[in-house]
Amino acid sequence: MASLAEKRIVEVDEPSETVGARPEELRLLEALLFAAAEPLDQAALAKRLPEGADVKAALEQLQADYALRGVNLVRIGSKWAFRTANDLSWLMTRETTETRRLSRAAIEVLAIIAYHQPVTRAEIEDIRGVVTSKGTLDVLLETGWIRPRGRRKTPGRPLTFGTTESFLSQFSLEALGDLPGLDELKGTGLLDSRLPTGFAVPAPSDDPALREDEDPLEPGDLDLALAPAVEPENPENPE
Amino acid sequence: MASLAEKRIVEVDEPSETVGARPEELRLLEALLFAAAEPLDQAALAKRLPEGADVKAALEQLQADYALRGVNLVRIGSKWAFRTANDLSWLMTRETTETRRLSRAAIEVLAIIAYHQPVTRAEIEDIRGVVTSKGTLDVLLETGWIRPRGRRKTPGRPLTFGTTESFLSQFSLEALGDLPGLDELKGTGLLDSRLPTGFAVPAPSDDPALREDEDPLEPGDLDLALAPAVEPENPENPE
Amino acid sequence: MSAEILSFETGLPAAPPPVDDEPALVVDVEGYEGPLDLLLALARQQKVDLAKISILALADQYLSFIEAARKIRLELAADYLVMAAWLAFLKSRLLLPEPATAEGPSAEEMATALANRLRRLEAIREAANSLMTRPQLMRDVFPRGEPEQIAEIKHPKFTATLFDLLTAYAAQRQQRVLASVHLAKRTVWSLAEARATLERLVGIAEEWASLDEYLMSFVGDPTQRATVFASSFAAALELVREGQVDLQQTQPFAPIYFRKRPPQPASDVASATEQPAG
Repeated sequence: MASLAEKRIVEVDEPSETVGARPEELRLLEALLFAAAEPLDQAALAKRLPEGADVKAALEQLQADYALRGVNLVRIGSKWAFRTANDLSWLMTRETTETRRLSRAAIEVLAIIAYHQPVTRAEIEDIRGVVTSKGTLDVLLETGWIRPRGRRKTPGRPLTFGTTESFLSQFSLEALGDLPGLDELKGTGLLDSRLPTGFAVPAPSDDPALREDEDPLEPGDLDLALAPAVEPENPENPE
Repeated sequence: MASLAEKRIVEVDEPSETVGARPEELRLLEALLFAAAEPLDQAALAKRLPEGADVKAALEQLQADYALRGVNLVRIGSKWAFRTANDLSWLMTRETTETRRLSRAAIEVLAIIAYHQPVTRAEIEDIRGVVTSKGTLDVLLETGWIRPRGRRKTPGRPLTFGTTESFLSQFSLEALGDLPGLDELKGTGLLDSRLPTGFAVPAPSDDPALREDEDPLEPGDLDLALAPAVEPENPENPE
Repeated sequence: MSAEILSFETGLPAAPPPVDDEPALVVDVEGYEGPLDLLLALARQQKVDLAKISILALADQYLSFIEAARKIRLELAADYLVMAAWLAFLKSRLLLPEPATAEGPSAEEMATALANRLRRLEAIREAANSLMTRPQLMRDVFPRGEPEQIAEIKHPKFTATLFDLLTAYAAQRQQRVLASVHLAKRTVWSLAEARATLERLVGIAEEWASLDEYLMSFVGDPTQRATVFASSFAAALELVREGQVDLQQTQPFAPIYFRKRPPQPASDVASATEQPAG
């Protein structure tokens, strides 16, 4: 199938049709199957074709005729129908952009990743005090603002997450260090000034260099994290 | 179809496939035109094809490819669609849904609009020598084959009527110039609604551009003339 | 010239035409769509090209048709009567010699104009017929019976502002700190822990040493200082009571010094201040 998907621009020099040699049954089948509102079975087709026509053979011939075309003749159970070639399904889509606001949970997780990176899912949960739903991390990965950057050298070797350059550009930050620290957060009133003395806000860094307690990602990790439908973090079962 | 929803990124590989040596554009066009519920115009098709593809040439090639098949690629105004071959109408009788039977008066009015457009109701009545009942125009507007297109710059500013693209589609016309007997009509000067027969014989035109003696429709005009009859000129909106 | 016939109703008589003893003419207005249609039908009876038709003869035919209809009291729509009047006028003009200084169109011109209208109506009818015989959609030719849907793929473009981000961060960190009273307790040194630690420390402190310093170096996490101080002090007092440790503090809030109590039988009790350390 993949080979059909190749983009080829090749000159057609010889007519692929040998005109005239094509049995009329094929034209009739073509028209019937094209216009039918639902797949048709062989018996229904035979009823419409001239007496004595070999419907089975004609269908097979037609299927072969269309095998390499943008439209294929496919059998669905015992019935036949024209369908867009599988490899062109992408063509049958219209892409639109819709603006979505991140959920509160996603923003919270994002904020923790930004300040505490590199950080594992378990650590995020520890800070937030709630379990992070898979969907939340998926959405964040989809934004392209976070990325899995390594694996923590601890049992289970969980993925560590960090922010990306597009995170910086989304939030108009020149560098991650521009994220306000404790004093600035207090100054803007976002943090209560009467917080316990032990309260600290880390000085965040998105230095891509792995930390001492990080291992590099493994080959499969990125695909895993990019495929929206797949659990991005699955430390227990490395494939 | 679930498979349609999935976005495939097509790898561009070596042209290992030499079968048919058929340009990929033709497959893409085939797929798009087969799948579409409505005729598609060249611009809409070009948007879905690889950059730089010669859509016009590909369409012509495809039309030639299908010329002898049971399904033909036909041009309808500026749009393209696959249709079952003309000569197979006998085969397709069972597909026929209840077709609207127009009254003799409605057929006459439709023909007058087609050949004399843009034309006002008064001009139609002048040709037929009889008042056009409102019902007749309503029926025609309902078919979607005619549309009010402007207002004539004469006292009373009567609506002018013309045909739509679905008129062309309905009667298997590539363009208005393919109206049967148009040349003879022009030759005899009978198309000129003014008597006696003049020298400048106007050709009918469904060009949406208004003529010199036409004003644009006003906001309420379309509602007045039955909303469903009016086709949006540009169904595909650019992103 | 057509203006006078336009504004009339087309309501045609529904009465069936009674068969008259008029031999040639069957009066059946019902089948006609107005006077032009009737004229065209009559013209066809002349079996000549409409261009060469005798308008005079046609006018006669029309007028006798109308006459017959009136004789049998068939109600004719006004359109037909207006046309009859006009044809009678045209007929008289055609029969009389043209006045030398004619105003408006001549009788010949009027006749030609009528002939042209008939030709035009006939032409459009032929055109209509051939239009109707063209391959029609859903009658002769068919589109794809089962069109495939174009699936819409939505690419989300996410939005969030730095303010959202900071608010979220500050809020959850703060909430966590303020809401975790019981968790803070977990990091509190138990008395037993403090005592065990102090016993270890005391084991090496033969000379007077500052408890503060020890505790400082021991407690890395500043958030735990308070609890470490409190527990250690309590534990120290206990050790003093047991006679294992001497404590000394020169004045309130001054550093507290401690040492392993030297082995001496005398019970010169170490002075422990009543002021606990912060």
